Formats: sequence, C-alpha cells, structure tokens
Amino acid sequence: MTFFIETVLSGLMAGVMYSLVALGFVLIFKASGIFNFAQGVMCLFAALTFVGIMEKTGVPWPVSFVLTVGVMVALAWVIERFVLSHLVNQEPIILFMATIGLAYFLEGFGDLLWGSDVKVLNIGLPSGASDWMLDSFDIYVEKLEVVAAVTAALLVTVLAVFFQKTRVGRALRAVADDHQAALSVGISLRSIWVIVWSVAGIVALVAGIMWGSKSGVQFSLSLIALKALPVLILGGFTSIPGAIVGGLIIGVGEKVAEIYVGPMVGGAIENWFAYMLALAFLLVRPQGLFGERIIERV
Amino acid sequence: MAGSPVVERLDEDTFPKILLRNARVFADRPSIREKDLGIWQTWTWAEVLDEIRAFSIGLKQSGFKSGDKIAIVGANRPRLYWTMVAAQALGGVPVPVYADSVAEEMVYVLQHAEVRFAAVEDQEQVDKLLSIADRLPLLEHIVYDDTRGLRDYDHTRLHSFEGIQDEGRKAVAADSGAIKAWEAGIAETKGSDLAVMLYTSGTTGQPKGVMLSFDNLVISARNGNTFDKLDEHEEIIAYLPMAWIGDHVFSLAQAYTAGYCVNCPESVETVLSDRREIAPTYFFAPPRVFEGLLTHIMVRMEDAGKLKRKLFDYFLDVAREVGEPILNGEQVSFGDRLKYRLGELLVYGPLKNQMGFNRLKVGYTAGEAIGPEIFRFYRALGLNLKQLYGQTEASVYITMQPDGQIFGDTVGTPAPDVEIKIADSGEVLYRSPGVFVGYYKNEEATSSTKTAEGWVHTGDAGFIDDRGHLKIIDRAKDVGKLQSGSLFAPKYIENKLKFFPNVKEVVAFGDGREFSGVFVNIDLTAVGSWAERNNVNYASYQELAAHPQVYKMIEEHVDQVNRDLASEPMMAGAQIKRFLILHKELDADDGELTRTQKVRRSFIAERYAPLIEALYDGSKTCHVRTEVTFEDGRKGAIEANIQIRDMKTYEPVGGITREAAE
Amino acid sequence: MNAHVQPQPVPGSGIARGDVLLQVDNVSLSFGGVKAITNISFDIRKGEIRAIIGPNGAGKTSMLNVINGFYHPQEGTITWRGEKRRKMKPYEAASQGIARTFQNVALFRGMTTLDNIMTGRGLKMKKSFFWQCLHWGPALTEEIEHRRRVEEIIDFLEIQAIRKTPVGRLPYGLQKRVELARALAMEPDLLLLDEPMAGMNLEEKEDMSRFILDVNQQFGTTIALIEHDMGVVMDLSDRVVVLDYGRKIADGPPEEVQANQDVIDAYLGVPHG
Amino acid sequence: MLYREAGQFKTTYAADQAIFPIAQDKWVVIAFAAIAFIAVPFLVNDYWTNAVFLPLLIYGLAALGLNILVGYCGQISLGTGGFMAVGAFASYKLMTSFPELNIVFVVLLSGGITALVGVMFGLPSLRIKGFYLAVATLAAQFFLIWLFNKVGWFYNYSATGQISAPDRAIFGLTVTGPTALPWVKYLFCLGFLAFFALVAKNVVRGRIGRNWMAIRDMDIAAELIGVRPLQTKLSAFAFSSFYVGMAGSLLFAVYLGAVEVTEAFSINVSFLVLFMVIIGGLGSILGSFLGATFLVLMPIMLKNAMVDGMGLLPVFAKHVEIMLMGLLIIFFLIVEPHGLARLWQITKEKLRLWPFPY
Repeated sequence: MTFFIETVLSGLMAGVMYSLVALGFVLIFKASGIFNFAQGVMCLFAALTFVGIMEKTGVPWPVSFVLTVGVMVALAWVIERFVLSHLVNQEPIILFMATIGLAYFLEGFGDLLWGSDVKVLNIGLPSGASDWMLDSFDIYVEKLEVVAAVTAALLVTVLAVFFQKTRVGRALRAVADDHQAALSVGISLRSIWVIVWSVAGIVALVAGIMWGSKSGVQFSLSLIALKALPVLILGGFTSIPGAIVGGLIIGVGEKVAEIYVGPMVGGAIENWFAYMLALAFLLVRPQGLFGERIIERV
Repeated sequence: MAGSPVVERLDEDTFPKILLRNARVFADRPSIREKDLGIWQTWTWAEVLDEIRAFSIGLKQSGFKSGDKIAIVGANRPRLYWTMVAAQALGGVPVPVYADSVAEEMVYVLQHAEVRFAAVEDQEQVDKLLSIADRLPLLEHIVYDDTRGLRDYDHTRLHSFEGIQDEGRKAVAADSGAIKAWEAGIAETKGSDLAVMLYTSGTTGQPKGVMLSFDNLVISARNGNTFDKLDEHEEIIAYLPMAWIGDHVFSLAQAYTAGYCVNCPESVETVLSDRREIAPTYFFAPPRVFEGLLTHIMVRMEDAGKLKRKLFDYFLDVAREVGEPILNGEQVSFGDRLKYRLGELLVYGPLKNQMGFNRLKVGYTAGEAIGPEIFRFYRALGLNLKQLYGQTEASVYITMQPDGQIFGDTVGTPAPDVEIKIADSGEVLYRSPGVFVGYYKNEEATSSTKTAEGWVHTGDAGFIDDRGHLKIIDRAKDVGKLQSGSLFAPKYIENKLKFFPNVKEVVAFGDGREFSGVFVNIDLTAVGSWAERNNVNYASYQELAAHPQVYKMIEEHVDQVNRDLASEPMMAGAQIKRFLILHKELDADDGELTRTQKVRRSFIAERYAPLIEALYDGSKTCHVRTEVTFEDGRKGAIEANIQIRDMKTYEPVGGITREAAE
Repeated sequence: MNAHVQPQPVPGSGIARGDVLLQVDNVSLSFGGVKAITNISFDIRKGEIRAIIGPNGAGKTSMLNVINGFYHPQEGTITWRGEKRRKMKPYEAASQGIARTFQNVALFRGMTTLDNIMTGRGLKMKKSFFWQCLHWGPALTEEIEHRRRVEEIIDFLEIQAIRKTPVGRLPYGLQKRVELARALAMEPDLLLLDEPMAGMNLEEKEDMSRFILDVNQQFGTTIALIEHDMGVVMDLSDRVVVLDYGRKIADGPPEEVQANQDVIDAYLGVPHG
Repeated sequence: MLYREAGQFKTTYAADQAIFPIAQDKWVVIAFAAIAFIAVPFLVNDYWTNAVFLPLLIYGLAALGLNILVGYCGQISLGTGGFMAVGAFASYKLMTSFPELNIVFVVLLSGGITALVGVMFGLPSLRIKGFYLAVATLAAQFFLIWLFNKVGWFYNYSATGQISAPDRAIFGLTVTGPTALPWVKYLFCLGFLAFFALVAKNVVRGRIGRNWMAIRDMDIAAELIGVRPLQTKLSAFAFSSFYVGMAGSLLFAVYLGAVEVTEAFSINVSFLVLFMVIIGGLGSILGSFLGATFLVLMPIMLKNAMVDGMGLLPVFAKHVEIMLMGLLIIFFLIVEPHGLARLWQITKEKLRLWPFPY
C-alpha cells in the first residue's frame, strides 16, 4: 500500500510538471489559436540560457533568472515581429508547421550558443528524500519534487490572478473568443501576442528549471513537450484547469501503469501509455474534460 | 498541306449533291463541331449526311414541298446549317433571318419571303415567332433546336428537331426505298436552281431579298478556295450572323466545296475563348473585330509590369519595321531576321496564341475599311491578314488582295472570274458568275441594280490605282460637295477618325454645307480604361463623354485627321471645322445602327437635328433630349448639354500624299 | 456505426403527383433544454413547391436539419414516402433522395465547379476502388457518363463559363447557383433550399426564381424552401407553412397565409401573449 | 510564354479529363520520365544513388502518401514514422518467413499490412478532428516504435534489435542487400514511385478523391450529399498508409539495408515527411515530389557549403544546419504558405497568359 501511495504521489509530482508545460501550450492556443509545438524546445532553450548565463558570467541565479526572462520576452517579440505577423489568417496547420520550424531553429540556436553538452543545473534546490514524510508516513518523496509542485502551484495561482484580475489578462481571455472584442479593450492584437508568448516563455523557463534540476539540461528536455500533448487532448486545448487536472491524471496514470502494467509487456510503456489513455478518453468524450459540448450547425 | 485528293467534279453543282460526295470521300473527316456540354461535339461528314437525311425526309413527311421557303432564325448552330441543306435537298429555299431582330422587323421579311416553315434556335425565337404568327398566315410549322422550356407548349405546329428526324427515320425504316427516293430528288437539283434568299439590311427602305442560285454560290466558293488554296484541312469558326452572305459563303458554301470543318461556338459570350481553343486556319471578320481585339490587347498590356511592357513595345517596334517585309518575302538582313525570330518566341507567338491565330493560314477583313495601323499591326505579327471587297449580290467576292500584293489602302485586284469597271460617276460596277439572280418580288430594284449585260452597280465610288488595285472612297450616293465645291466623302472622314481606338463611331456631315462637322461616339472600353489610368472619375457614359479631358483627347485626334486630310489634294477641302461628342452610344435597338452595326446616317440626321443645327450655327453648347430603348425593351429618355468645339484647319500640302510620306 | 443502408427504393415509387411525399408529425427538438422546434406537423406533397417562412430564429433551418437527418428530434415522427423512419444519418437521407442547399454557402472551396457538382453524383457511382486506381475501363466509362449528366446541369443553370474555376473565387451569387447544381446532380425527389436567394441582388434573385421554377417543372422535383423575401415566396410556392418561435402558426396557400393575422403579428414583432 | 494552347481543343470528355490536358505539359512529363528511366541509370554512381536519388524517391513516395491524407482528406497525421516502421518490419518478417516471395510482392504486401494498421489508428478520426486528431496519431507513432523495439518477434529476437535485409532479386538483378547495384536500386524505387504516382493521380481525380476533398473542405456538407464520413476517412487512412508502408519497406530493404527502429523511424521522420508535404504543397501530387526534393537536397547542400565550402567543424555545422532548416521552413511558409506546387502553378499561369499580366 505504501508503495502504491508512493507511486501515486510521484505520479502527481510528475503530473504537476506536465501541467506546467501544458499550460504554456494552452496559453498560446487560447490567445491565438496556434498549436505551439516549440513549447518543449522553449523549455530547453530557456533552461540552457539560464544555466549558460550563470556559467559564463558567474552571476547568482536570481540575476540569471531575470536576464533569462528578458531573453524570453525578447524572443516573444522577435517571433511576433518576424514570424506571426506574416502568417496572420493562415490556416492552423501552417502556423503549426511554423512553430515546428521555430523548434528546429531554437534547438540549433541554443546548442550553437551554449554548446550541446549536458549541463548540471543547481540553484540550491533541496534534494534527497523528504525526511518528514519518511518519518511520519513512511513514504518516500523527493524534496525536489515537492518544491517543484509548490512552485508550479504558485505559478498557476499567479496566472489565474493575472487572467482574472488584470486588464491585460482579461483582454487575453477575450481575444480567444473574439478578436474584435479584445481590440475594444484597447490592446492591439500584436501586443497581445507578444504578451502571451512572453508569459508562455516564462512558464517554459520555470518548467525548464524544474526539469533541469531533476535530470540536467540536455536535448531530451525538449521531448517533455511530447509528454504534455496527451495532457492537452485530455484537458482540452483551451482550458487552464484542464491542463492542470489533465497533467495530474496523466502523471499518475503513467506511473501506475509503468509499475503495474509495464513489466507484463516489456516495460518502457511511459512513452505511449499517456497517449492511449488520452485517446481512449477522447473516444468517450470528444470535447475533452472541460470542453463544452459541440453543437454542429449548417 | 497538299491539296485535296478529290478531283472536283463540276457536275456536283448543288449543296445536297456536294454533301453526298463529301459523305463519300471525306466520310470520317470532321464536318462540323459545336461546343456543347463542355466539349467540342463533332460530326463527321458521314454523320452529317445521316442527320440531314433524317431531317430532310422528316421535313418532307410534314409537308415540305419543292419551292417552299423555310426561315432560319438563330445563332450559328449545326442543326440550323443542316436545315438549309435539308431544305435544298427537297428543292426548297432557306431564308436565314437576323436572329437579333425584334419581332416587328422580322414580320416584313417573313411575309415577303412567304415562308411556310421556320427552323429556330430556342424558346426565345419560338416566342418571337408565335407573337407575330397571326400576321404570318402562310407559316405552318416551326421547328426548334433547343428543347429547353418548350415542353409545355402547344405542339400542333411546333416540332422539335429530333421529332422531325424521328419521323424521317421512321419513314426510312418503313420504306426501304425512301433513301433512294431522297437521293433521286437530290439528283434533280440543278445549278441554276435557287439556293438561298438573303435579305440585305439596307441602310434605307425595306430589306430586299437577294436570290442566289447554286451556281452563284458554288462557283464563287470554288474560286475562293482555289485563290487561297483552301482544302478539307481547314478549321473555321462560325460566329457571324447566319443571315449575312459572308457567313453563308464561308461556313456553308466554301465549307462544303472544300470539305473543311466549321466550328460553332458555345455562345456569343464565349466566342473569344472558343476561337482560341479551335485556332482557326481560315478566319473572316469585319474590321471592328480586329479593332476590338487590338484594343483588348493594348488595354491588358497597360497593366503589365514595366519590364514586360518594355519588351513588348520593343518587339512590336521590330515587328512594325521588318514584320511585313518578311511576310511579303522581301529581302531582310540577317540581324533583323534574328530579332524578329526572338520576337516571335517572346511576343508575337504568344500573342497570336492568345488570339487563337497561331494556325491561321489566311484571314480576311471586309465590310468596311480597316484602319491602316490596325491592319499593319496584324500583318507585322506575321498573320496573313488580307482585305477583300464584296457584296451579297456578288456572292461575296468582287476584289481580293493576292498574296504578296497587300496594300493597306486598297481592297485588291478583281477576284477570279470577276470583271470590274468604273462608271463615269465614279461608281464601281462588276460582272461575275456570282452575280445574283435578282431581288425577290422586286423587278424594279433588280433592273436598277443589274444591267441587261449583267453588270451590277455596287453603289460605291472608287477608282483603280496604277497598281491595278481597287480603292473605295465612299458610298456613291453619299459622296457630296461642300458649298465651296470641294469633294465631301463622309465615310472617308469617319474612317480616319474611327481608326483611333478611343473613337467608336463617327457621323460626318457636310454635303451642301459650308464645312465638314462630325458627331463622335467614344469607345467606352478604351476611354474607360484611359480614365481609370488617369484618375478621371465618371459615373456614367454620358458624364465620361462630356468630360473636358475626353474632349481634349478627341480634339487631338480630330486635329490629326485634319493634318492628314490636308495632305490629300482631293480631300483637303473637307477638313473638320467643328465637332461634338454624343452623349449616348449609337445603338441598333434605337435604330441608329443597322443590325450589322453600320451607321444609319439619315436616321441620325433626323433624330439629332438640333445638334446638327447647333453644329452649323456657331453655338458653343446645345441641349438635347433623346428617347432610348433599354435592353429589356423599356423606353426612356436622356437629356444632356452637349459642347461643340471649333477646330483649326490646315493649308493643303500639294502633291505629297500620306502614303508617300510614310 | 450504421454501416448498412436500406436498399434504395425506386425514386417516387408508388407516390403520384400530389400525394404526400413527406409527413412531419408532432416533431419537437431541443438543445440542452432550449426548445428549437415545438410540436410541429405538416406535409410536403409530391411535385409542389412548399415554402417554410418565419422570422429569424423561428426554427426554419432546424426543421430542414430534422428532415434530412442532421438533427434527431426528441419527439415526433417523420414519414418519408409512406415509411416512418427512425434515427437516420444525413448520408442515408441523401441516398434516399433528399438533397439540400445551405443558408451560408457550403461548397467545397478547394475544388472546381465541375468537381463540386460531380461530388453530387457520388451516390450514383459504383465502380470499385480497383478500377478507380486505373481510371480506365469501367471507371472511366462511368466517370464520363456522369460528367455528361453534370454537363447537362451546368447547361441548365447556365454556368458553363465557370466550369473549371475553383469555387472559392466565384462571386456569391454564382456560388449559390453552383450549390443548387450540386444538389440537382443528386437527382433528388425532394430538394430542400435554405434561403436560396439570401444576399442576392434583384437580377440574381430573378434568375434563381426562374431556375427553381424550371427545376420544379422540367424535372418534377418536389421543393421545400426557406425564404425571407415574401415577394419571392408568393410567386414561387404552392403552399406555405409559417413558423414562429419554433411553433407552427399558419399553413396554407400563399394568399391565405399572407392574410392571416397571426402571421402579420409575427412579422411585425407583436409580443407573445 | 512557351505554352501555345490555341488549337488544343477537346472533342471527348476523356481527353478533357486527361491528367495533362495541355500538350506541352504532357511532352515535358514524357521527356522527364524518359530521362529518369533511360538516361539517369547510366549516370548514377554509389554516392548519388545513396545520398540523393534513393532518399528522394522513397521520401517522395512517403510524402505522396501523407499528402493523400493531409492534403486531400484534411486529416493531420504525425504518425508517419510509425507507419513507415510497420512497412519496414512487415518487409523484414515477410522476407525472412517467405524467402521465395518476390521482392515486388514483399513491398506491396508490406504496404497492405500498413494500410490495415493505418485504418486501426484512423478510427478515432470519426470522433475527433484537427489537432486533437494530430496528437492522437502521435499515439500510433510512440506505440508502434515501442512495439517494434520491445517485442522480439518482430526483429526475430536478434541480439541488437536491428533488422537487416537479405538479398533479393528481380529478373536476376539483386535489388536488396549489400551486393545490389546502385542503378538497379534506383530503377526499382523509381518504378514504384512512377506507377503509384499515376495510381494516386487516378484516385484523386475520381469519385473517391472527390469524396476525400469534400470531407476536407466541409465535412458536414459532404455528409449531407451522401458521402459517408467514416468510410471516406478510413479509405484515406488506408490508401495513405499503403503508400507510407511501401516507402518504409523500400527505405529499409533497398536503401538502408539494416535499421534500428528508434533511429530510422523516430518522430523526426514524421515531421520531415509532413514538412515535405507542407512545403511541397497540400493537395498536390507534384508538390509531394517538389517538397521531397527540396528537403532531401537542402541539408546536403547546406552541409556541403558549410563543411566543404567554408571549412566549418561538422558538429558546429550540424547546429547551424538545424537552425537554418528551421529558418528556411518559416521563410517558405511566410513566402508561400501553399507550397512549391502553388509557386509553380502561379508561374505556369503567368506563362500561359504571357504576355498579358492577367
């Protein structure tokens, strides 16, 4: 039983991380209808930049963090200015492809800038098992994962407040439903896109630091984006709560399956299980967890 | 292409007989095509024989007798062409009628021709005939081609083309001798029999029915074929009114005698693209078609990129310089030939291809004078465009331009078997095997046109120049004198102005008056596109026509004409002193033009009398109110204040003619 | 998945001109509690032009959607050619001879006019995948045979000049005409037209009216149409059914309906008591 | 300019519906085919075959297959790599289990097996659309790769997990295995590509192709005129997977000879083929080839330019190459989102209208 709880807990922790990445997707999809495949690479790029700045200049990590945020905002501006503004009104698949192109570019660019060797990311986050959990409940939990979970929860709360309470946040929500309405708030579509990509960039940075602390900053970091995709279909492309709940479900489901089902079929089923889970769910409920029922009209 | 393998047998002297021959020797070659249901439906000569035979025998079943007249009303459709020969096979006479004439105009012709049958294109024409049926007691049966919308009509006198054919086929099935009998009937037709009656849309008075015999048509057609070496491999496009002698000779007489293929366009609107698809090898058009095409090309090129325009202009200049000499087989330097070759690849070839003229062997323009610039443009591209002079009464051919002797200002030398002489009055007379039999039921007109010796008055004034080519000045009766005694040839002046693309029509006045004055009709396409380029705003034709900048432009054209006229001793006195731009387009529906788009001068003089008065009383503007007929037949009136401009005239330049100057 | 379809009855079999072709009985339809149609009954007779009119939001389009199986009503029945039918997929309705056009043109924008109309022949084309791969033999013969039929429709609706133009490039009025052509290509027994003249100018409306009448007379096709232009409705239709807020408020010949007080109130926007 | 179409009129529907209704197009294609089939085999060496022609032909076939699904039927798939793996492993199993089976049938059957798998993974397309479907097809990618990696039966329990193709011949000429001659491999692949390009063209211009496009353009309207959505979508999945499977089979058996599944058929392959389709032009058979040509040649040229031309370090050059590829893709999407095929179409239109601008 303890083992099961440990499994679920570790699934939940991993799930929070998935949610973090999925959140980046949802933000952009909601505001611009773009399926941003580069989100994963953005995590890698952000983490690389973060570590790279620390290594090259020796500044403490909060300084590097602020600098990296600046880089991500600049990146958002560049993307809007040189890519998105030229692709307004194109079909979704074209925009999707452009983000894959972007992913290629960032991958090459990041490697070129900071080198492609595995980097250790250490900003003093606690590691090892949580003694308290081990002592009180006899359950093994990584401290880092707890920190990650708390950070993610904080970030989600901040974003929620941002979206609910600020003018810009409301405009971002409005733009998803109606471009004209958003314009009437007094923010141009272009600045909205820059803002949303910046926010997604910051989310990517946080996710990158978390994942990076856990397993080092390397190319495989960009693949966590692929992990976030089933979360998206489960939770819906446009739902923030969906991204969070979906992430938790996938995280737990994946871990449980890996440990209890995996051995029976040869293991390493993590890669596809989440997809199958999401797919099975979709067949029952095509609009996703939090989506509204679609009434088709002609 | 080698000539036809068929030795012409002159005893095949009627179209039904020639049909039998063609079905035999050209059995599997295409005879006629029609763009229908998206593709060019094709009938071979053998199939055409089958169609015509079935229809002809069916027609006989419904009571058609030798000597009966059958009206043909509609656009160029294979079945209407077949109907003509089907009727001829029974000894009948087809009477093609202009399909766009309104019912009232049609009544006279149909009454006068005493038609018992009518073959029409569609519901529109059926409705038209039914609306005047009470005034046509002789008309018994109407056969229609297109069944659409006619299903619920009373079919006692109405028959579908297929219906008649079914009757014919049934008769053949019932009686094995029917075909033999039908062919025997054809054997009885003679060259001297009446082949067709064509009503000329004369500019004055009621139309006259020109009777042409098989001999007239068959001999003229064979001469025409020989002259231009036409054989069964030609492709032509039939798009001109069937009631017009030109179409009758090109699309029927020459097509049958040479055995070539006639292509009927899908509709009037698609003629351009249909012609491009077919790419005719032999083409005939009145000058306005060539003018329109050139305007169209130039207007489209206006929007081309700078580089492309430069290229285009450069090679057009090359073509103007060396194109004609090359076409005429003259000596041209190697460098020029090379340039012309390059131009052919980059400009002329594509251009000819766009117009559908890339297979053109020979093209003719006739009916009116063509602008020398326009004429030269086409020849410079390497198109063998020629002029001919013809009349309904001559079965078309009077004079033609032989290859290698092409001059922009003449209409050529006498066609084969044609004799020409100029009367003292300056009128041109001719005599030929194509000369018509007479005007139907109009002895008086016949004898005043055709002399006892067979000479026919053309009604045109002209002279034969030192090269032996005929040059036409104007209608003989229209050539008049100004008060000063100078010669006034209105059409000559009009044509000079009409050669400017911005000018659509011109009416010149001056006979018996102090000086020449003209009404100008602007060309909406050309001037409209000019206006667009020069940011000239206008809401209507009327507004555009009255625009000061448009006036300025036309003024320049008139000035140019005056300079031209000044250089011609005979015409210098008739320079234009005053002009105005008409506020509406001259329109056949208002009776201002004939159905063949010719200006009806006397009618216009009457209708716009106040304008003429203003032209000569020195006033600067004139208010006018004009009744018009709209497209849907409703009537209305438009009013306008028209400005009149004075022009400068030039001293005659002695001796130097314009042609010599160039 | 309802993979099997009832064998298709011979078009119009057993139903003479003037007999009931389609019967709608007490149909109600709602979306998550919102009633779109309430207890509506009416019939469509073979050979007639039946108009369905009503103010915006009256449930007209929903009614058409019910008839051709796109929506499934919660209550009531639909009898088609004398057979009561259960839930039916739209493509089954299509294969049983119900065709339609849409309020907002629903053409296949990436295809040419010709291909759009050819899709309407799809149900009548049977040649197997194998022959299609070769585009030869029976498949070619079939393709050409149907092309011919389609060309006749193109001729009928006078859209020859735009045959090979991608429909996305056509002006709105022509798109509507192409859509009608596509529906006609199905050779339907019942043709449903959802606002065939919406957004057209006067001339285009006249053309379209003429085509609708021609279709009805020439091919004997039964037509049910939704239209806002009352003039057009009065000219074209044999009988009119009037809906308002999802209920039927009148049914009868045009003149009668026009004089009906309820109808006048509905159009003038008199509040419901 | 070079198009001289006047006089090319059609008297039958068959001629009007021909694949190349314009005579000039037909001549060019015939000339091109003649060069490809007759001249090139005499000229190719090992380098050209392996670096350029084989990938070009094989990816061309895969792109063609994916274009059917994405471009003609509008269903986005990111599982191409997985389906190619199915084709490869099917070939391996067929070649090792039935040594007598002719290589042509091996390729065809591999395609057939892939088609079945494709239909299975296409089933969700009835209920989910757009990106949801795209992500769902990723399930196929990951699941299939895992399957071929983990289940020993597929690779005959070889120690490395690799599969390698035995020698097979046709008309006495070895096509697969290390002894196969470059020109034989080239002709073999070319034959497949040419024949199936023709088949694809025939299908898309017939009833089935029109139904696909109808579903793509407006699925609801398509259903209301009698197109069955499931059947139509599944047929597209099957047809597309058939092509992709054959491409996978050729990639393994003829081109690479030996593959390791996680490398040869990774998700990057899925993206590569999708790029070919998008850059080439959705809904265009010609576009599939143009896209494949572009994406096969571009990296080679970039690499040659940087490593051989500028003397950059290969590792460094690799990063630059990836970056430039990304940039080029974005550049192309911005310049002409409808792909190279549209560029050609526009050029052709201009040539046909020459000298007129419109």
